[in-house]
Amino acid sequence: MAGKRKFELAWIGDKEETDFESIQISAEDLVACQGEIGDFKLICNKENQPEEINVANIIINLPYQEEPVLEKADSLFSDDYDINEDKPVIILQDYPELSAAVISQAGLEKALEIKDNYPDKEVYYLYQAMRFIEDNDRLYERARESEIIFLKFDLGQLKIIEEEIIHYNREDIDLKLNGNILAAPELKPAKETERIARIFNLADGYKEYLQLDNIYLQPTLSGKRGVYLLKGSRGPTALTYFEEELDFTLNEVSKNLAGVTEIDKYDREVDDQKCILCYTCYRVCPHGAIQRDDELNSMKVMDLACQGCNLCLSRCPTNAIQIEDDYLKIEGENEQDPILIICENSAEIAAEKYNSMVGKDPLESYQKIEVPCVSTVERGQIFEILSKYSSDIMILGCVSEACKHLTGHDRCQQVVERIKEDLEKLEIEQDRVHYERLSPRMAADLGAFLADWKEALKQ
Amino acid sequence: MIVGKLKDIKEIKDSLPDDIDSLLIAGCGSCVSVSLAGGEREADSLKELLNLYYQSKGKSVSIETETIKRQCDDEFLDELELPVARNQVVLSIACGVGVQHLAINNPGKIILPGLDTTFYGRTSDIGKWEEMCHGCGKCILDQFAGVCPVARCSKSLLNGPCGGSQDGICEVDDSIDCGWQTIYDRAEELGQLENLLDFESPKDWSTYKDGGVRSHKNPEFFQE
Amino acid sequence: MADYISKLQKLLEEGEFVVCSEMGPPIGADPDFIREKADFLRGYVDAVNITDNQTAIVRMSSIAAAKIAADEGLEMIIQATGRDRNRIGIQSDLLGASALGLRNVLCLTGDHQCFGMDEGAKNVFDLDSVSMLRAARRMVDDGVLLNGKDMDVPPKLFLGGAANPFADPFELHMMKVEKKIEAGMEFIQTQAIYNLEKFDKWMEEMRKRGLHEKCYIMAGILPTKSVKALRMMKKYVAGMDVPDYTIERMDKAEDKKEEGVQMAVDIIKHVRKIEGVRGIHLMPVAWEEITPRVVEEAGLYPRPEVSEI
Amino acid sequence: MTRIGVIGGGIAGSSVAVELADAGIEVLLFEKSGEIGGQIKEFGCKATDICTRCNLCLVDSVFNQVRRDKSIKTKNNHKVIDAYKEDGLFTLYCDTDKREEIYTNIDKIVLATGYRRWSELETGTPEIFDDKRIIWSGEFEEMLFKREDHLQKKDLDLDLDFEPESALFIQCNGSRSPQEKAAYCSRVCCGYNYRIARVLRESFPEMELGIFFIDIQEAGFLTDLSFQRLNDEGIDYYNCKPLRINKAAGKIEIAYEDQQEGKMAIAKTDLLVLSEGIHPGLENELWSKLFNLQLTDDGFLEEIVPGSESDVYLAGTISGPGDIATTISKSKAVANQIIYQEKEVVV
Repeated sequence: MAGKRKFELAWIGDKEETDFESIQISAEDLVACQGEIGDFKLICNKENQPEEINVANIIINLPYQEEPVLEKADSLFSDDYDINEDKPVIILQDYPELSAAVISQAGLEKALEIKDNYPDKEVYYLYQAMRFIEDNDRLYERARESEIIFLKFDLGQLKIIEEEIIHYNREDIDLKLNGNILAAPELKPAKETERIARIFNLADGYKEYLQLDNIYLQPTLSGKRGVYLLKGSRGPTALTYFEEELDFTLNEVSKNLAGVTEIDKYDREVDDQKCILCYTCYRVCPHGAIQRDDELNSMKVMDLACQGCNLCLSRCPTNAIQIEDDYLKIEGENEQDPILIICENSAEIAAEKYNSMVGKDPLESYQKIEVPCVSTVERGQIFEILSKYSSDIMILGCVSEACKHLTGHDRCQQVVERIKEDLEKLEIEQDRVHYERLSPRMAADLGAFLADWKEALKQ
Repeated sequence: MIVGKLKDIKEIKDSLPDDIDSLLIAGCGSCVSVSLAGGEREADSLKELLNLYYQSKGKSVSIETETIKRQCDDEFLDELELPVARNQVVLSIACGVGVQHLAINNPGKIILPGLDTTFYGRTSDIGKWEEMCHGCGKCILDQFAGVCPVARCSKSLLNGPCGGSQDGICEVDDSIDCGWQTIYDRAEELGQLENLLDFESPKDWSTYKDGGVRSHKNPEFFQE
Repeated sequence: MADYISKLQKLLEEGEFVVCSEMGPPIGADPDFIREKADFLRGYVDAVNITDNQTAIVRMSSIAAAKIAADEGLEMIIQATGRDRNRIGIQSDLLGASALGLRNVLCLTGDHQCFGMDEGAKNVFDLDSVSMLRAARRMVDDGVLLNGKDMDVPPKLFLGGAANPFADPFELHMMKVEKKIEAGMEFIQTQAIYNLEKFDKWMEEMRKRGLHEKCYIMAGILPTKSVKALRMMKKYVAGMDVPDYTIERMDKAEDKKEEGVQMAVDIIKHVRKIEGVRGIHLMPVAWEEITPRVVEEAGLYPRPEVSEI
Repeated sequence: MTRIGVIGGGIAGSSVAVELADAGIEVLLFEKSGEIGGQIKEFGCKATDICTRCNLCLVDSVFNQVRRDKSIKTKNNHKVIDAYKEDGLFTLYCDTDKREEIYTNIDKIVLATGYRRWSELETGTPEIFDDKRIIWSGEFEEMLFKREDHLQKKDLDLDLDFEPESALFIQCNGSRSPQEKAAYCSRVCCGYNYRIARVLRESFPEMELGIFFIDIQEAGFLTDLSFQRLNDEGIDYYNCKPLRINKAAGKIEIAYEDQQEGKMAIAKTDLLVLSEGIHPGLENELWSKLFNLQLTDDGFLEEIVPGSESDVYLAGTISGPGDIATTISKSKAVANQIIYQEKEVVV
C-alpha cells in the first residue's frame, strides 16, 4: 500500500460541505471495504496506485443518472436552456410517469425565473400532480399569481408530436403547443450502483437502487452501521427531503464520532478450527457484520457492526459460530403448555403493548423462546422440540418489509415450509407447527388470536 | 467445488433397513459443507428429523452424528473409526466420493448415501450454485473466452449456438443462461470474436468418462 | 452434361427458384402413410424433407421414410441430427443414404430432448451441425472418414443446413452460418419467416459478406390457420419471431384458413424478390395438404421437369 | 450532569428522550395527558398480506423503552405553562392535576408538542358529521387499531352499523384550503388513505373504491404512489377536488369536474372517508413567546437562533407536517445534535 490516511467521513461519489475531516472517493476508484463503523478500511486504486484509507463513517452519495425523456427538450435541471423569442416556454413534468417531488420544486423555480426575466413570455406548465415539499406551496401560489398557465393532464391526454409540439387534449380543451420545452428528466440509479453494492455487501435494493425496502432503514441507513445512503444511491424519492436526510445523516455521523457502543451485548466467537471459510455467514448477514480474519484464517463477527440477529450462527454449516447466551432456551413452568417462538421486534412488543392496554400478559401460560429474529429458527431445532415435547409450536414473526433484520420473516417462512414438507414425506403430523406474522401494532389482534388458538388447542 | 444436495427425506428413510437399531450420520466438512448440504448443521437436523420419525413409529433407534474434515482422505477417517464401529448403519452425507471412500475403508459395513452429488460448480448467490465444469479431462477454456461450452451449453456445442437460444436464454429452460451468449459476450469484450470462427473438430472424449474409469498419477509423488 | 449429385442440386444450379416441402414420418411403421402424403405433393414441389425425430419425438427413421417416398418418384432431403447418434452412427447413416440414392442431406444439431416425451433420454451431441457438415464434406470430396480412413466408394451427397435469421446475438449467428458454409454447406433452409424486416436485414448482411453466392438460400415458410398457432409459436417455439402485426392480421380475418394461405403467399412473393433467395421451404405443420394450394397461389406451379441426372 | 427537558410525550418527544437516554443523558419528559403516546397511540397497522409501510412498527418499541428506561423521568399530567431561563438554565412551571410544580436546573429544552388534527376543528358544515356514512380517516385508524381479525385471516370487521359496498376518500380536507387557513399540503393524507384503501381492497375485493386528489403526493419512504399503481390495484382516482357533497337518501353524492370529459359529474358512495389535515398545535403561540421562536404564517414554529445557541430545540410536527418516519428521524437528528455537543463539552 502506498500510504494510509485517516478521516472522520468518506463520501463515495458526490461530496457535501461539512465540518468533518472528510475525503471524497470516486466510486470507480473504490475496490474494497473492510472493517466496521468507526474504523473502516477503504481500499482504493486510483490510477493503479493502491491506497488504504481509514474512515470512521461512510456516506454513499452517488448522483442519479438523468435520462432525458425527449430528445430535443432541455433538462429542467439545466441552467443552459434556449429561449426563442416567438415561441412560448413549456415546462413539462410527470411525463411519461410521475416525477419525483423535487422536480415540482425545480419546475416551479424555473417557471418563475423565466417569468421574472421575460414577463411577457407565455409559460405553460404541464403536469399530472404538483408535489409539495419545502415551500413549494408558496412557489405554486406565486406561480399562479404570475400568470403561468398550469395545465394538468391525465394519463393519455398528452401526446408529443415531432419532439417540439405537445398535443394537450381534453374533451373541452384541444391545444397544440409549439415551444421550447424544458422537460423533467427521468431519474435512474447510477451506473456504479451494482459494484458498490458488492463492495459493501449490500443486498439488492428497491428498483435497482441500494436502499432496501424496509422501514427500519429510514431515512438513509443502509443496514450496515456507519454506512449511509443518499441521493442516487438511495432511491427514487431521496431528493424529496434531501436537506433533512443530509441533516439526519450528518447528525448520525456526529453521534458516531462521539463514541460507538455495541448494539448487542453478547459476543459471537468463530471457532477457527471449525470455520471452513465458506462465506455463508458473510452472505446471510443482513448487517454486513462478518469479515474474514486473515490472521486466524477464519471468519469473524465484528462486534460493533453486529446487530444481534444470530442469523450467522443459525446458518453456519459447520456450527462454527458460538454465542455465550443460551438464546434458544425454553422458558416456562409447565411442559404441557404450547410453545411460542417470538420475535422480540414484533410479537414481544405487541404483547407488552397489550399488557399496558388490558393489564394482562397475553403470553403467560405459554412456554416461550424469545429470539432476536425468527430467521434463526432452524429445522433441527424444531424437530428436536417436536420430539421432546408433546405441545404445539407457534412461531410469531414480523411482517414483510418491517423486519429489523431485513429478511427474517421470509427466511423463517421458507424454513417452516420445508419442515412441513419433510414431516409430510415421513407421514408425521405437521399440524403441530404454526407460523404467523404480525406487526408490533397488532396488540389487540395478538391477544384475541392467542386466546382463540388456545381454545382451539383444547378441543 | 463439488456441489451436493441433501436427498429427499423419504428416500433416505426408505433406504434405511427396517431392523435398524443404531445409525451414524457422517458429515463431511469440505465441499458439501460449503454447498450447505453435508456439514455438521445438516447432520444434526437430519438426526433430529429421523429421531422424530422413529419416535412416531414407536421404534427405538439410537442416532449419532460425527462430521470430519474430509471423507475422501484416509487420514481423516480415523475420527470416524469408533463411531462407525458402534453403529449398525452409516449414512454418509459426503459426496459420492466420500461415501465410497468410507465404504472402501469399512468392508462389511452398510454405508448409505444421504445426499445427491450434483455437479462441479460455483456459489452464484446465497444458497444457489451453478454448474461450471464437467471434468472432461481436457480443458478448452482458452479457446472460448474462458467460458466452457461443454458444461455451460445444454448441448455442449463447440461450434456456436443452436437456433433455440433467445435473448441470451437457453431453449431448455428459462433459468439457464445460453452458454454461447456468455462466450460471445466475453469474447467480444476480449476482442476475441475472431477465434469463434475457428472450426472446432469433434472433441476427443477419451479423457472424459467415455475413456473408461479414470485415474491419474503425479510421478513426482507416486512411485510404482 | 454437368455432373450433378442430385436433382435438387441440378435445379438450383440451373437457376430455378425451387420449392421444397416438409413431411413428418409416422409414429408407427405404416409405409402407406408416407405414400399417401407423397401422392398429393407430387408435381407441386421439387424436393421434400423428411424430419429426423423432430422435437425429439420418436418417429419412423428419416432415411427409411425417405426411401419409401423416393420410390414413389419424389426427390427427397433426409435430415440428420447430432442428438441421437454419435460420429460413428451418423457417418454410417450417411453412407447408407447415399447408397439408397438419397442424395440430399440437411445436417442439424437437433432439438434438445426436453422438448419431446423422453426427457430422461441421454443425448449425444457428439457432432454439432458444423462438425457434421465438415465430416460429410470430407467424406464426399476426399473420400475420407472422420478418423482418417479412406473409403473405396465415397458417398455422393448434396449438403444443407439450417439458419435462424431471427436469433440473437445477430452477429454470432451470422458467424455460425459462415462457419457452416466454410465447413461445406451448400444450401440453407431458414427458420420460418414472419418478420420480413428482420429477414431483409439478415439477407442484406448475407449479401454484404458474399455468403449468398456461396450457398443456396431457401426461405422458410410456415402457413398457419389460426391465431392460436401463431401465439403458441411466438411463445413456445425457441427461435421463432412472430411480430404482433402478423397475429393482429390473423385475428382480424374472418376466414382464418384463407388468411393463412394469403399470408404465406405474401411472404413468398416478398422473399422471391430478394437477391440471393433461391427458393422456398414450406413447412406447414399439421396442415400438409395446403402445400399444393400455396404453391399454386404463389404462381410457382407447375414445377419444372427434371431429367434424370 | 446534564438535564434535558422534553415537552410532549408523543412519538417525537419519546424518540428524542430514548436517543438521549441511550447516550446516558438524563431526560425529563413532560406529557400533559395521563399517558405517553400522543396522537399516534391509537393508529392501526395497515398491513394487508404484506406491509404497506405505514411505519407504525417503529413506534411501540420507542414508547416501551420510555416506560422502561430509568434515566427518562416521565411526568404525566404535566402541562407546561410557563418557563424562564436564568444563568443558562431553564425553570419550567407545570400545571398538574393537583397543583403547580416547578422543575429547575434544566440545561436544554426540546419542544415536541406536535400538531392538531383538523377533525377537531369547528367547520362550516358541522351537520355533515351527523351522518354515520361520513367518517374521518382518524376514526378509520382507530377501527384498524382495534381490529382482532387480522391474524386470523378474517375479513376486516368494520365498526360501522351498515355494510358499505363502496367507499370514497377525499384528500386535502383542511389542507391547501385558504378558507381553513391552511394553504399548505399536510403531506401525510395521500399515504395513509391510500393504505387504508388497500386494506379495504384486500378485505373486500368487490368493494368499489375511489380517491379524490388535488395532487397526488409521494407516500413516503421509497414508495411511489402513482396513478398507474392505483389503476393496477383497482382503486379509482379523481384528479380534482370535489365541489359539493350531497347527502342523498341512498348513496352520498359527490359532484366534481370530470377533466377527461370536461363536464360536471357525480360520484356515488356508501361510505365517505375524509382525510384529516395536520394543523399547528394550540400551544405554539405560547412557545413562541416563552422561548423566542418564530411563528410561521401557517402557525408552525421555526427557530430564530439555532438550538445550539438558544438551548431550545424543535422536534416533530411542531415545525410543520411530516409523516411518522420523518418525525422519528428528525427527532433522532435533534437528539444527536444535543448528544454530540454534550460529548464535545466533556472532551
